[in-house]
Amino acid sequence: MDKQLAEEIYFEMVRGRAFEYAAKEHYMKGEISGFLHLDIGQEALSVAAMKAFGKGDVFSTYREHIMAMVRGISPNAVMAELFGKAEGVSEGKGGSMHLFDPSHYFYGGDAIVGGHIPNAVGCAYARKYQGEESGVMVVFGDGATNGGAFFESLNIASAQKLPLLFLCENNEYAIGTNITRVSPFKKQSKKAEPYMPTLEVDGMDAVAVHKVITDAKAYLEKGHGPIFIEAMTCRYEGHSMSDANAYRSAQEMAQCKARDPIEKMKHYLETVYEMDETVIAQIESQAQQEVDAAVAFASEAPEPAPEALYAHMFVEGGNHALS
Amino acid sequence: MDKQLAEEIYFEMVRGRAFEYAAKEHYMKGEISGFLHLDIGQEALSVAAMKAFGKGDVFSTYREHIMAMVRGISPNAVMAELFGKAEGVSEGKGGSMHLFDPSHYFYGGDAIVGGHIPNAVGCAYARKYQGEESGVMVVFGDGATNGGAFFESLNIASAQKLPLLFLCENNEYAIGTNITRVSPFKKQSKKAEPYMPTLEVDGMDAVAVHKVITDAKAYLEKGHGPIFIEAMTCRYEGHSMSDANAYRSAQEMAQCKARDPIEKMKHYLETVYEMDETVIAQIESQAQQEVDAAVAFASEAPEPAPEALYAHMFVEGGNHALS
Amino acid sequence: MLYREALNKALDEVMAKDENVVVLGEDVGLYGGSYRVTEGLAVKYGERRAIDTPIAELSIVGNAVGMAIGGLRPVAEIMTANFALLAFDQIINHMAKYRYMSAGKITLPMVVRFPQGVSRQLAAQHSESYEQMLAAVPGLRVLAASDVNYAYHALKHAVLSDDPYLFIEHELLYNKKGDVDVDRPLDPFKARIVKEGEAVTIVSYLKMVDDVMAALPQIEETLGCSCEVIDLCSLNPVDYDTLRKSIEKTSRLVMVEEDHKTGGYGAQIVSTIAEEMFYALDAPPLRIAGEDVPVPYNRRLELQSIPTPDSIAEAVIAWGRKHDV
Amino acid sequence: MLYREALNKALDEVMAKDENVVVLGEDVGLYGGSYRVTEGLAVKYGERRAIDTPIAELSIVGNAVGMAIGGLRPVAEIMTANFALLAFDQIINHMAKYRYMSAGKITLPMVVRFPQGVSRQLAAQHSESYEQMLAAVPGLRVLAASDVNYAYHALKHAVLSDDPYLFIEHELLYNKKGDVDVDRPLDPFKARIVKEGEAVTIVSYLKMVDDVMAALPQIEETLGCSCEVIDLCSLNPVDYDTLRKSIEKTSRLVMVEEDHKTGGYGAQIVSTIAEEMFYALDAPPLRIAGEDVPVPYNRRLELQSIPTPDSIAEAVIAWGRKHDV
Ligand SMILES: Cc1ncc(C[n+]2csc(CCOP(=O)(O)OP(=O)(O)O)c2C)c(N)n1
Ligand SMILES: Cc1ncc(C[n+]2csc(CCOP(=O)(O)OP(=O)(O)O)c2C)c(N)n1
Ligand SMILES: [Mg+2]
Ligand SMILES: [Mg+2]
Repeated sequence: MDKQLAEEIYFEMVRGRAFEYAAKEHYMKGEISGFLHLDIGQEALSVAAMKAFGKGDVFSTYREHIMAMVRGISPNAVMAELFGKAEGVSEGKGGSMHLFDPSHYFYGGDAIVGGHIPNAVGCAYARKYQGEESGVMVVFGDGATNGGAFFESLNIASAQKLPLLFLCENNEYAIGTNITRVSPFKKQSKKAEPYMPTLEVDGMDAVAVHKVITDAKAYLEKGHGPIFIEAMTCRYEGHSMSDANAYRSAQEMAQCKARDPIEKMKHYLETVYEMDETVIAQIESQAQQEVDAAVAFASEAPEPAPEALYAHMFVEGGNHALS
Repeated sequence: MDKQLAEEIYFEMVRGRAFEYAAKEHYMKGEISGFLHLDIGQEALSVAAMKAFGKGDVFSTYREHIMAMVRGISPNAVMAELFGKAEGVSEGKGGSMHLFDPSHYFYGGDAIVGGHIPNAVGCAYARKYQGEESGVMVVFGDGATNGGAFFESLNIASAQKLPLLFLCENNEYAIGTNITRVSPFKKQSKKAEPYMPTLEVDGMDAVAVHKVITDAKAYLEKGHGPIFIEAMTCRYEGHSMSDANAYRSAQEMAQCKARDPIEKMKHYLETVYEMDETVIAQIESQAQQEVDAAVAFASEAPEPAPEALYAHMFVEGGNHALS
Repeated sequence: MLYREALNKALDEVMAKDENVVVLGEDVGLYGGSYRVTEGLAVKYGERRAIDTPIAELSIVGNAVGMAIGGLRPVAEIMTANFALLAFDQIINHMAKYRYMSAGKITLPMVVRFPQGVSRQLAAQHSESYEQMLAAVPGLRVLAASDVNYAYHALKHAVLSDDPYLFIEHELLYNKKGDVDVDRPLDPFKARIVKEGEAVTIVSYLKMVDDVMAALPQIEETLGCSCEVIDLCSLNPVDYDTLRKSIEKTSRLVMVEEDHKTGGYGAQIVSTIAEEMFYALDAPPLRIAGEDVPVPYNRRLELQSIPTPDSIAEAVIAWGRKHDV
Repeated sequence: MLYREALNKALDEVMAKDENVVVLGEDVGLYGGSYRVTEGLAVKYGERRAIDTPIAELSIVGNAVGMAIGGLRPVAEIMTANFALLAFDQIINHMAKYRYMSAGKITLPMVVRFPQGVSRQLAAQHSESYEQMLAAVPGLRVLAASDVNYAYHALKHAVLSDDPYLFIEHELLYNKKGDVDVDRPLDPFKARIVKEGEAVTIVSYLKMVDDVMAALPQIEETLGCSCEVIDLCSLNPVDYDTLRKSIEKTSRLVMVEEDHKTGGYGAQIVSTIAEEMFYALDAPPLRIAGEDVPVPYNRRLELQSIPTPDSIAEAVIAWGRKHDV
């Protein structure tokens, strides 16, 4: 990976984590509410996968703040959404779980586990139909791989040879339930094996993630059909702010944090590009500044007007022809 | 297979086919209505699988007349149900697609493709919980293997190591759509491979079916978890009486009928047990007599009383304790 | 033209006009659709535009949502209403909500079509109606075609609109005959006055409109009055203007629907009129609907479980006599 | 005792009594349930009886149906109502119909529990209510617990009954306090008169009962009248006897529910009363319900989208003034 890209990825990871900690802080202050799912620990995945996937369409879950920002949605618009403000990316109507921006090929932000996977399949159909080569990536957790929507999607994507990248973020837990207690496998790629090639990657290693997604994207562009990537990862916090994380031992948490993705990327920059402390400190302070600015922006942004309640129900004059 | 069993199986196959032709005839006369799905061509499967599975619980689909009879529900009660009569096994409320009789461990008769598979999983859980060794068999078509209910069930049955036999009757069609057009595979056992052992059998060969189900049942009883059997078969008629079967060529139909399961079983009896024409004719006439009697019974049976409309909604006095 | 031919013609025309329009569903392609609504489309437009799907209703609707996000105009067919239950998550959590949750950033030009209702002895798992549930979901337009001309125009409208539509058909209407006036597009949200009258407003939709019309001679003759019969056409939004005008004239409301009475769709119409036009009513409103039981297979019981021309006439006449119509 | 503790106690007691009772759902076992309703059950009765399931709602209910067929008494938990949409096929096509379709040969002693409603900024995919849909399905008993004592007794009843029950909870009620009178079982199908009164009958259920009670002082003071407040408790069947008696006394009906107004559950109550007690009503019935929009995330918009004590008081007072209450 070239130096500039490595620096960008590092920046996004650091900014992402700072963003999440800021969200946590303002949730505890009561300025953010609802379900807030932090991506801390999983930054390598969220950042490097988005970077590598380029312009293709991305469908994701409720744990999507960092992905949304890497796709190009400004931290201001994301933080303002968490604050429920009119200048949030979904104008305060969606909140943390529902960030959408088609102009950045980013479609959420879905809070029904697995529910967005069939949507990604349909979009991949559209892209193939249109002869677009960019393809579609759908990101989901290990828990989503037990649901019917996921399985139907493997089958259809394979039967139709759709340009769809399945990216499973396997953090081994669905809220408090370890995946091995409700699935016969620890690695969920087992489930995709009959249908498509599967690859595994260390989800804590941004360089590795970037490489595997780049390769997968090239595979999609060849028109061979879908591909499945499983990234083993680990979340540092509870499932959402309402989860005390009591089901994981201190030892398990320590093992998990020993694989820290930001430390790993920093080490990469230091060893491969001999990046020095000052540059790294600069990146970190720039990231923190942007997050602070986002919080300031969100705090000051206006509440939606009462009329907003009824806006965006239907397209007005949306018929391109009646005859 | 011993002689008596072979004769029984042959008898049930012949009776089954005669029953289905009688149902067809009376459908055309308007005495039977609704959706009528005939099992002609698939008798080896329906008969030998039920015979081999012994007392275990069976969950099936709308194409279940023959299975119901092999399980011990009388042809009279099945035919009367098709006629919608009060003496039908479901008292005229269910019709062809909904034959149930827990006293014969037979639970339908479900008309939602794949919908009964999770029910079978739950029943298998109950049997394991109760320490019952008999296990559960669920029968479904190739078309059902593309739906979420099927996949969720593979995963749960495997994770929980449930005594459940998945029997896929692969007749290559879901109504008018060939399975290879909507699934990446011709053989659907591919889908079960990550989860459990899979076996394939010629579904037109009753002896082979009986053997594989007997072996599978023994496997279940060892407590190893679920097993998947795929039986390649072929239906002779349209999907239901409203399907003209126009999507299969004369050639395809001829190939299909060349594998006739009843001829094959007859040949087995003739060659292995030197059964002669007279015995076979006797079996055939006995079968036809029972079917004729069933039709006579069904024709004469009374219609349900008008009050039946409101019966069987809830269990009356069904609380075994209120304190 | 037959009702199913009118639907087919509508699809054919929009597909010819806009290559973003695709149809998808079980057996809609080579087989031509269980009720022949999509007949010929695969041959004419290819299998990429008349897409045979596996039996996976959740995906049929879920994929349609994704196709719409990707810029197509999908028209999904669910073979029978009962199977749509498998897609309720996609219909309600996704199709109906993405636009609102994204503050209008996502637009879903899509239609989900399905036939419903009691046909002929298809039993409980193939005979239900779900407008009660689906017309209550904010974010969806819900149309119900009882008339051949309406079916043609309304389906075209739905496909060409940028909003998500549910388009409800009835299994017993596919062979209904009627004329289509191709040159006069109509407003799909406007209720249809099937027959004018003075004394009673009878509101209905889908197949029950025909049953009401069949019962009408007996009702009018026996009660010696004239009834106005209204076909709602659009179940969400409802054309309350037309209802209001009619009830102002007649002062009496009868609501007829095929679905189970408890919680049925008609409750909304009756309660809205009771709330908003209480003083205009000269008699209690009457609701005629199906029995609160799953639909039985036996033909007599089946007919007992839903309104028929006879039972409609009987109920309206008894009510009319009691309340001096 | 807290509402969630009362539910937990009910489950604990029936599990102790009958080893056929099992609970199943996402995180109901080791984790103790997202709202702590199943806390401690896995430790006490083992993981075979407090079963952690994968995220597969269709299977959760579908498996429960099969367990009941197999002789168990499953109590399935769906984490939030919105996810129950994934199980609608199993609830409506299977759980509600097997008994009827089999002419009583199959019996399904089972319960599906879920919390629903607008909590605090959970947004459109986590804030809905489905009693409108589910209480309209023939073959299901549908209970809605707003009261701690009722919650305890009704849940026990549902688990011990041989019929299939839906048991609806509200996310904001779990920490509600109340007394449980263990020794006095109650009839779960009987509505609860929360407060007696003379001038207006206010009908509600689930959390709205509390909001009505909060609005009551202002209403009664401003209108100078007393209101009778009824908690329906059972949404199917409905205790129309209790409603009838109350309305005979008050001659006025107000129906309050949290769900979207169009097609909402209250429409059925209002339409039934309009049909059957038209002449007993001295004023048009009033329905107070949520707005017809998906539930937005922003707190102000969220509160704007549902009835609150203030908006209830305002609406009842305006209506009362207009109609001389
Ligand atoms: C259909 C559905 N069921 C249940 C939930 C509640 N829920 C939200 S997130 C979650 C766990 C998901 O785990 P996983 O897919 O592994 O993703 P992770 O949170 O670990 O990233 C559950 C059960 C939901 N949102 N949708
Ligand atoms: C959920 C659902 N979708 C669609 C249907 C309509 N339908 C009935 S049978 C059938 C084909 C099933 O094919 P398969 O599973 O292969 O069984 P076969 O009829 O070949 O035995 C379809 C699509 C249904 N009954 N249920
Ligand atoms: Mg996870
Ligand atoms: Mg088949």
